[in-house]
Amino acid sequence: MADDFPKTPLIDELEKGPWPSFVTEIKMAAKDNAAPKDLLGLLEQSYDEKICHWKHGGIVGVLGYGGGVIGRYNDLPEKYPNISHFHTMRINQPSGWYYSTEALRKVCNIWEKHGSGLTNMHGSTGDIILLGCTTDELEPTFQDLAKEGFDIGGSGSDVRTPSCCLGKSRCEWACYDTMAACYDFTQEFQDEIHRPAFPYKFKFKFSGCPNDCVASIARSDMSIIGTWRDDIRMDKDAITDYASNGMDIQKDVVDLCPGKCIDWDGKELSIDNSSCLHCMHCINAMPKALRPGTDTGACILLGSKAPIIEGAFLSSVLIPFIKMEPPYQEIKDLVEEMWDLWCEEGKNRERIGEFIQRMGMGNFLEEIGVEPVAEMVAHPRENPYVFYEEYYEEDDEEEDGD
Amino acid sequence: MADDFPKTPLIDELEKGPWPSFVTEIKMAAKDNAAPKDLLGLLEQSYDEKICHWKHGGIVGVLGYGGGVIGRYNDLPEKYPNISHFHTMRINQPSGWYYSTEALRKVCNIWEKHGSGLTNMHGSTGDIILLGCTTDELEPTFQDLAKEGFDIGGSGSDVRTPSCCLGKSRCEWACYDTMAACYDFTQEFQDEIHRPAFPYKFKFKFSGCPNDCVASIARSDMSIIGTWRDDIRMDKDAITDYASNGMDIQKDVVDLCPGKCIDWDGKELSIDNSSCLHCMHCINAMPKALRPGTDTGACILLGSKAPIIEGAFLSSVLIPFIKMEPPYQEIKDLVEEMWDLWCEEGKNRERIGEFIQRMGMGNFLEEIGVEPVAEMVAHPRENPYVFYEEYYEEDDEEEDGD
Amino acid sequence: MVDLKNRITDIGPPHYEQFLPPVIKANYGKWKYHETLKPGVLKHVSETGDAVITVRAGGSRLMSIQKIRMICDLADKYCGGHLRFTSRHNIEFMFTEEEKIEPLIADLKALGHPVGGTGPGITSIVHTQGWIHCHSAATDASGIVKSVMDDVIGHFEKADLPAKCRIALACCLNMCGAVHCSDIAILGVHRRPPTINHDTLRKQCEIPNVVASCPTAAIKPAEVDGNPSVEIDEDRCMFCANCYTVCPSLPLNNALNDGVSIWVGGKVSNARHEPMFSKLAIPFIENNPPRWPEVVGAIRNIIDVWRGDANKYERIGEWIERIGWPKFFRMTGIEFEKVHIDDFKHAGLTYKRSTHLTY
Amino acid sequence: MVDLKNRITDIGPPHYEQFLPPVIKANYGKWKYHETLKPGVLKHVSETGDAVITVRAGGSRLMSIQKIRMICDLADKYCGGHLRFTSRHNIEFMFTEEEKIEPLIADLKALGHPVGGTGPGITSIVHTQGWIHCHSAATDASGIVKSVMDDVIGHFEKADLPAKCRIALACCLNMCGAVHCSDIAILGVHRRPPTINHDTLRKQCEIPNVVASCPTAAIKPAEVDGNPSVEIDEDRCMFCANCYTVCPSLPLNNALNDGVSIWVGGKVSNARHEPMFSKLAIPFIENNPPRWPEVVGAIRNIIDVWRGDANKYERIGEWIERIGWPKFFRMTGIEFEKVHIDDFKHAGLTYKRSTHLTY
Ligand code: SRM
Ligand code: SRM
Ligand code: SRM
Ligand code: SRM
Ligand code: SF4
Ligand code: SF4
Ligand code: SF4
Ligand code: SF4
Ligand code: SF4
Ligand code: SF4
Ligand code: SF4
Ligand code: SF4
Repeated sequence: MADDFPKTPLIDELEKGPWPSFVTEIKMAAKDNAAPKDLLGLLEQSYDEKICHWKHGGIVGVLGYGGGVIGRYNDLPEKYPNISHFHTMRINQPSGWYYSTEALRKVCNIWEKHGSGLTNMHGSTGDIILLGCTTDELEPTFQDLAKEGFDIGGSGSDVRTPSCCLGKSRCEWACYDTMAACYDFTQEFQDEIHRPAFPYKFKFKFSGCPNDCVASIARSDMSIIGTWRDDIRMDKDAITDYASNGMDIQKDVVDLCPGKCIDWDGKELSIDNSSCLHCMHCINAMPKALRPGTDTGACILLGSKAPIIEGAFLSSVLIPFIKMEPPYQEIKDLVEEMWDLWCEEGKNRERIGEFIQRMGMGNFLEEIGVEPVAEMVAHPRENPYVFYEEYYEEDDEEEDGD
Repeated sequence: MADDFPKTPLIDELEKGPWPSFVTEIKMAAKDNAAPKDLLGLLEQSYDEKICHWKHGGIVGVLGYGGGVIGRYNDLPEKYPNISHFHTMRINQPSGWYYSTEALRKVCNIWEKHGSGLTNMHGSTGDIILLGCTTDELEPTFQDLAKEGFDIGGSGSDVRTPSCCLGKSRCEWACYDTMAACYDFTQEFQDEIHRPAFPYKFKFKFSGCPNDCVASIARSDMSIIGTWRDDIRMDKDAITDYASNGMDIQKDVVDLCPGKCIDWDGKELSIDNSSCLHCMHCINAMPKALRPGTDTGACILLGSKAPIIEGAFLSSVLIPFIKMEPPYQEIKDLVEEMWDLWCEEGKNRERIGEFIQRMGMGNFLEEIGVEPVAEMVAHPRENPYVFYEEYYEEDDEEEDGD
Repeated sequence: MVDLKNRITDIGPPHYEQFLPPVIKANYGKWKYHETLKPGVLKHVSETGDAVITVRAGGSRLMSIQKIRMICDLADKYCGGHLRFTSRHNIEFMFTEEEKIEPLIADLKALGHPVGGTGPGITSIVHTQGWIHCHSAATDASGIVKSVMDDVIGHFEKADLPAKCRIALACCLNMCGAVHCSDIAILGVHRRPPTINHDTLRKQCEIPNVVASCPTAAIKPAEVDGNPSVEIDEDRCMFCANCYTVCPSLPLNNALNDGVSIWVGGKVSNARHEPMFSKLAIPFIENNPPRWPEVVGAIRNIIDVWRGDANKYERIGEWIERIGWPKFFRMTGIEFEKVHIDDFKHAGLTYKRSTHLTY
Repeated sequence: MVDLKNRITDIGPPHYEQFLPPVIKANYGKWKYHETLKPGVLKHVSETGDAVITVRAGGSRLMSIQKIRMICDLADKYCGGHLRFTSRHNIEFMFTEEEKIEPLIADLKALGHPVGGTGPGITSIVHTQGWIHCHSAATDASGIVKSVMDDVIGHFEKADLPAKCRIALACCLNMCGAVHCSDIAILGVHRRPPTINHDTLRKQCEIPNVVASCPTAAIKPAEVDGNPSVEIDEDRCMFCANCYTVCPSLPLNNALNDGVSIWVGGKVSNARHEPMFSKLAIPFIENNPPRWPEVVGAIRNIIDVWRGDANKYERIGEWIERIGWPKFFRMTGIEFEKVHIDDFKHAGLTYKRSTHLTY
């Protein structure tokens, strides 16, 4: 069967070299399946012509859900009929991307039966991406997966599939249980994940500490990043060990501390914890000697996104510190509050970060009932253009206004 | 005569305390002159009512000039007739604010004859401010001053009175002759100073080194700031002296160097001059040991201003380094080039900094014929929104466009 | 056909607990410290005294079910049937016995999967669909990623750089993934305004939405051959494709003008420096499939210059912040051009507002 | 009346050379180093071996010709008839004989002029006209300056602070002077939208210019009592007074609502940190003439807290950058409010985009 593969001299070049080859993967799948075979041909043509051959999706999906499927058609359906429909399904990954081989094999079997046999493990939001499905097979694939306990993730103007770092499962620095929180929020917002009703997408990402191993501060509308507010735990002997093993503590730790709050006299390390910026660097550098404190929780930030349209944003601080205890009610209430406001006053295709910037963070806070604190800003305003809402009238000497 | 001063219990409070009192000054002038006496009354009334009693100026001035006089009328002319006109004249100070007592006494005499006898030594742009003149006396004051070699400075949409730090006259760090350059530019642009023809004001300020003792980077449309590009001069013995006199060179110099390019091993100081940011700090801290290099010149920056309207700006780099030799032709040519463009395309009341920001610095540079260099930016663009002006067409395979 | 009654919906993902390896489950929340046994091999030690070994292997992200099954075979053989993927799409094998390390690595090598990606090196490239699956791709994703990784795999396997170097690729300005905050980013860019398919536009697209979608107000409603359509002021277009996202009749894809740009200096972690955006380094490199040698070479150059000059722990953005952008351009030999100067909304804030310069 | 023929114009300022003290002229460009003999007294030494002593005295800037003459008397007595003023309006006396220092200082004291203003201390306040001479002043300038200087004069005379502390005052948002880049800035603010004098407006002002002047588009043309005038959407007004600058019929001055705001952390020099803007510390303090005790107290508090906590050479902005704004507010006891959060054009760039926080 391998013999009737299309001639693909260009992409064959990508089977060479030491890094695992996606072309080899497609060829592996193409042995048993006509869709990947057509994909090889189409890709070769793209490589030759330097242009892609996919068209806008249109709305396809599974019953009752508005998201989770990305429709895709090629623009040469006669030439590549087996991928004339070639939709992707986003399958909500388990927290931390842990699998049993049993579960994973079941997914493979289902995808062998219904789809192209190609996947992304994983998409950059975190889903299992089942790559290439005809319209007819969407619903059957979904239900077969559902029977094995899997559900579809987000796409379109809904809550996108939340993701998290592995947190307490294998990391000594996790300041809260990211995997539990991610699972809990995902379950809580099932309806919002599956039925788009927002002005635009909304992403949650959960990182256990400021190292932010799921890039939440850059890629999620709500970033929940673990941190602590007591003192860094210290093992003095382990520090001595690092020093005697040749670590240049002054240069590699002290000089790089952004809080400028570590002192090292050649023997003892001391940290002025009141000035610590919780950046993690000293801990990262000396994992056997230093650890975050024990009064742990999370810092909640809002609004990061890619550049379209207002330019890229990083998330910015909403709550400097909060304890992370199930059922996380305070956070969920706040989320609902924000969504209500955003749904009411947000423009179409306006991410919450853009919305906050447009209405002004001060007004936003007022609407959602959160007190402004200095932790929310890099610095106070530099311009004197303050919109005071009230003023005194001559006659009444009382605050008045509009 | 002192007895018929108005009762001023409020402002009399400002005669108390150790700092020299402007109220005392006004009273001093009021002994011989009715205008300051009225000013006392008016000021007392302002202090009582917490509001000012001056009205918009209207256009007053001297013959043939469009600027240099700020018209001012009070809103209670019956009550304070001697200051019903109370214009200020801006007299162009000499470079570096040096005077002979002879010249200064002449100014006083003229001002005694024609005006209120009150001055600001100096205004914040740098002029001698003659505070309080009637409309009639403007021209006579001007001509009397002119006979003594003084001229009027700028106001309105013209070149404002340039100013400079004292530079080479008394400062060992001056990297070019600020007083000479300031004088030269002032003479060169006499017409532009006296006859407003720009979209808005344009200020020059000349500082001899990056300490910027005339605040040029914050308060001038063109900031000419001295700097050097060879090595910092070093006197090793003087460094040893500082150290033995108890200076903590590591803490006070090395740790504060923004280029992180100084090393101090307790005995020898070494500077990696290729990483020096020319901030002046090490030199400031050890003036007997360190000095700027000898290949000196200036960095030219554009666009600073107070907040109205686009928010405050600091000037930004236009020419990272240029030798400062009279007649400074290259700079003057560039200035004319910029003015032409700004006059043609600038909006009314749009400072050049705002203009550059509106049209884009890249376009601005293109128009004035300056090559873009990396020194002009804090960092390259973060957003991918590039306006390419040309593209290839299918048929011709040639760059095309609009 | 659909069994409406027994349909299962809104169950969410499977609970993670059932998938945890026993040692992970037993020591959940009890980990004390970790060490790196060698690149790609971590050892986490628990308060309980337990330890877990992790072997991290690179993959191609686009995987066939056939390959997934082979990987499952290895996880069955070494890890009691458990495995995980990382947030950057690497595959992690966990077990408690140190003696399994080398055999597993050998098996992975045999399967074509390198081990590495930890510590101060290069890990897998976060990337997107490209010509494999997206309609607005200005370049391919997987092909460039493969070509770059073939070249930098040494830094994946050896972790021999000053600090972590995170590379990302996105095939269009939507920047699915990590491009806007990566040490090195590869970004597909269009450079020709949309062509207007007037015939389909009036059927497929809502004209007011199309007009509203353009951030630079380049699109205006217009009548074309008596039918409602739009016209585009090409001078105002900066090729963001937002109009194309809302209207398929305005494609920007164009073989002659599409290509790739290179960005540097972003980071995500809060370690030391606050998170930073990537900044434009190379505005445009033509698409040169199948192996994009110019892109590969450009990245190699940036890595080599950085590696030669940076201090330990200094990520690319931190290094450039120390040496200054002028030096970055001088040292890498990249030409500074007009397009490097920001001219979007906050442009003025990117101008150099001091005399802190090197000469 | 005007003698048109013999009129002198466009001569520019007198050439500075004629005003230079002989030692300055002789050593122009030859200075080698300087030292501070005591606060307010500098000694500059030349390559030629010459030296010049400078005594710096504070003044009130608003000076009578009577006072100027007295100062000239001192310059005649000690400095051979030469003197200068500084860029911050202090008066400088220069001579070569060290033994003149104390007598001059004594004479200056007798005249009411303190000596100081050099080194790590407070120098004269750059300020503006206020109720003395401007139409848009929301507060007085000279009165507050006098009150503050009376309070901080110790730091003028003793130079006993961690670093230079530059104070500036402007009486309205035009910010004539240095307010936008000062360690501590006092800014007069209006807080009530302009009142419209419809009668005069149509005569004095060009309505399109007025409408165009408003940065927030709060002003619209309107017909009032059958005459053309404007109306103002008060919700959109942020009291910048730009409309008043172009049209006298729109005064903002209002005794009940005008007052003062305090800004901190700006700097101009490139020394160590790049130049920085001042940031809002205290949004509003009511005008309380004649001595504005609340303003004086607020500034005293900021100086004391800074002085107690900063390292040597750390200007206020540098100190705050090290400790973070949250700590600044905590330590000074100033309340952080909604209005501290920027909501102008680049507001988003002032939000805290990291977890670098202290608790
Ligand atoms: C599949 C995936 C890329 C991948 O190969 O991994 C992807 C693919 C698409 N993204 Fe994305 N995005 C994917 C993660 C992201 C991320 C990264 C993240 O979530 O961490 C971002 C940047 C972060 C963010 O949210 O801003 C991202 C920012 C965008 C944007 C930018 C607009 C914006 O919100 O700022 C668009 C445009 C849009 O929404 O119209 C977009 C739109 C798209 C569309 C749906 C294109 C479209 O307009 O129809 C792509 C479908 C490709 C296809 O045919 O399969 N995608 N997209 C990622 C989702 C997989 C998954 O579910 O795991
Ligand atoms: C006298 C002086 C303040 C002082 O007491 O020292 C002053 C006084 C006035 N300034 Fe100023 N400015 C003075 C230096 C400045 C400076 C400081 C500087 O030049 O270094 C600035 C900030 C820097 C800058 O240029 O941005 C400054 C920024 C403004 C602005 C802000 C607009 C802008 O260009 O951004 C205005 C508004 C305007 O131009 O309409 C303004 C307008 C005014 C007017 C003319 C008010 C008006 O709109 O009619 C004031 C007249 C007051 C009066 O009645 O005497 N004045 N003005 C200063 C000039 C004295 C001199 O010539 O030496
Ligand atoms: C497995 C993973 C989390 C997960 O749930 O999947 C993970 C795991 C660890 N990270 Fe991470 N990080 C992981 C993605 C990230 C990301 C996200 C990303 O790259 O998209 C970041 C932010 C990157 C950025 O700043 O752009 C990240 C920034 C860090 C840092 C901060 C590095 C820095 O100096 O900036 C550390 C600390 C360190 O390495 O010293 C860290 C440290 C660690 C430690 C040592 C934590 C621990 O104690 O176990 C883990 C293994 C170290 C290693 O790989 O060198 N992890 N780590 C992710 C592995 C990705 C991969 O396959 O390569
Ligand atoms: C006389 C004057 C220049 C003039 O032409 O009038 C001047 C003169 C000197 N300045 Fe200055 N500066 C003068 C205004 C300024 C200004 C402008 C301003 O304040 O408006 C600045 C920028 C202020 C800012 O950054 O906001 C200024 C920032 C400096 C610095 C940098 C200080 C810093 O650490 O940021 C130095 C270096 C130092 O003091 O170590 C300096 C150093 C000096 C030296 C030591 C230079 C020298 O070698 O002679 C001079 C005397 C020292 C002193 O006063 O302590 N001068 N200096 C100005 C005196 C003003 C006054 O009466 O107080
Ligand atoms: S974000 Fe922190 S807690 Fe989570 S895996 Fe990374 S280092 Fe560990
Ligand atoms: S966590 Fe960061 S800021 Fe805190 S002490 Fe360690 S290095 Fe310094
Ligand atoms: S700017 Fe430099 S050269 Fe001029 S007076 Fe200040 S320190 Fe001297
Ligand atoms: S001038 Fe500034 S940057 Fe240069 S060596 Fe001295 S302290 Fe460092
Ligand atoms: S980056 Fe653009 S082209 Fe690539 S997958 Fe995302 S939307 Fe599609
Ligand atoms: S590509 Fe972007 S800028 Fe160009 S027309 Fe479309 S929406 Fe407007
Ligand atoms: S700051 Fe305002 S009120 Fe004060 S002098 Fe300048 S323009 Fe007049
Ligand atoms: S004060 Fe400023 S914001 Fe208010 S109406 Fe006038 S111009 Fe507009």
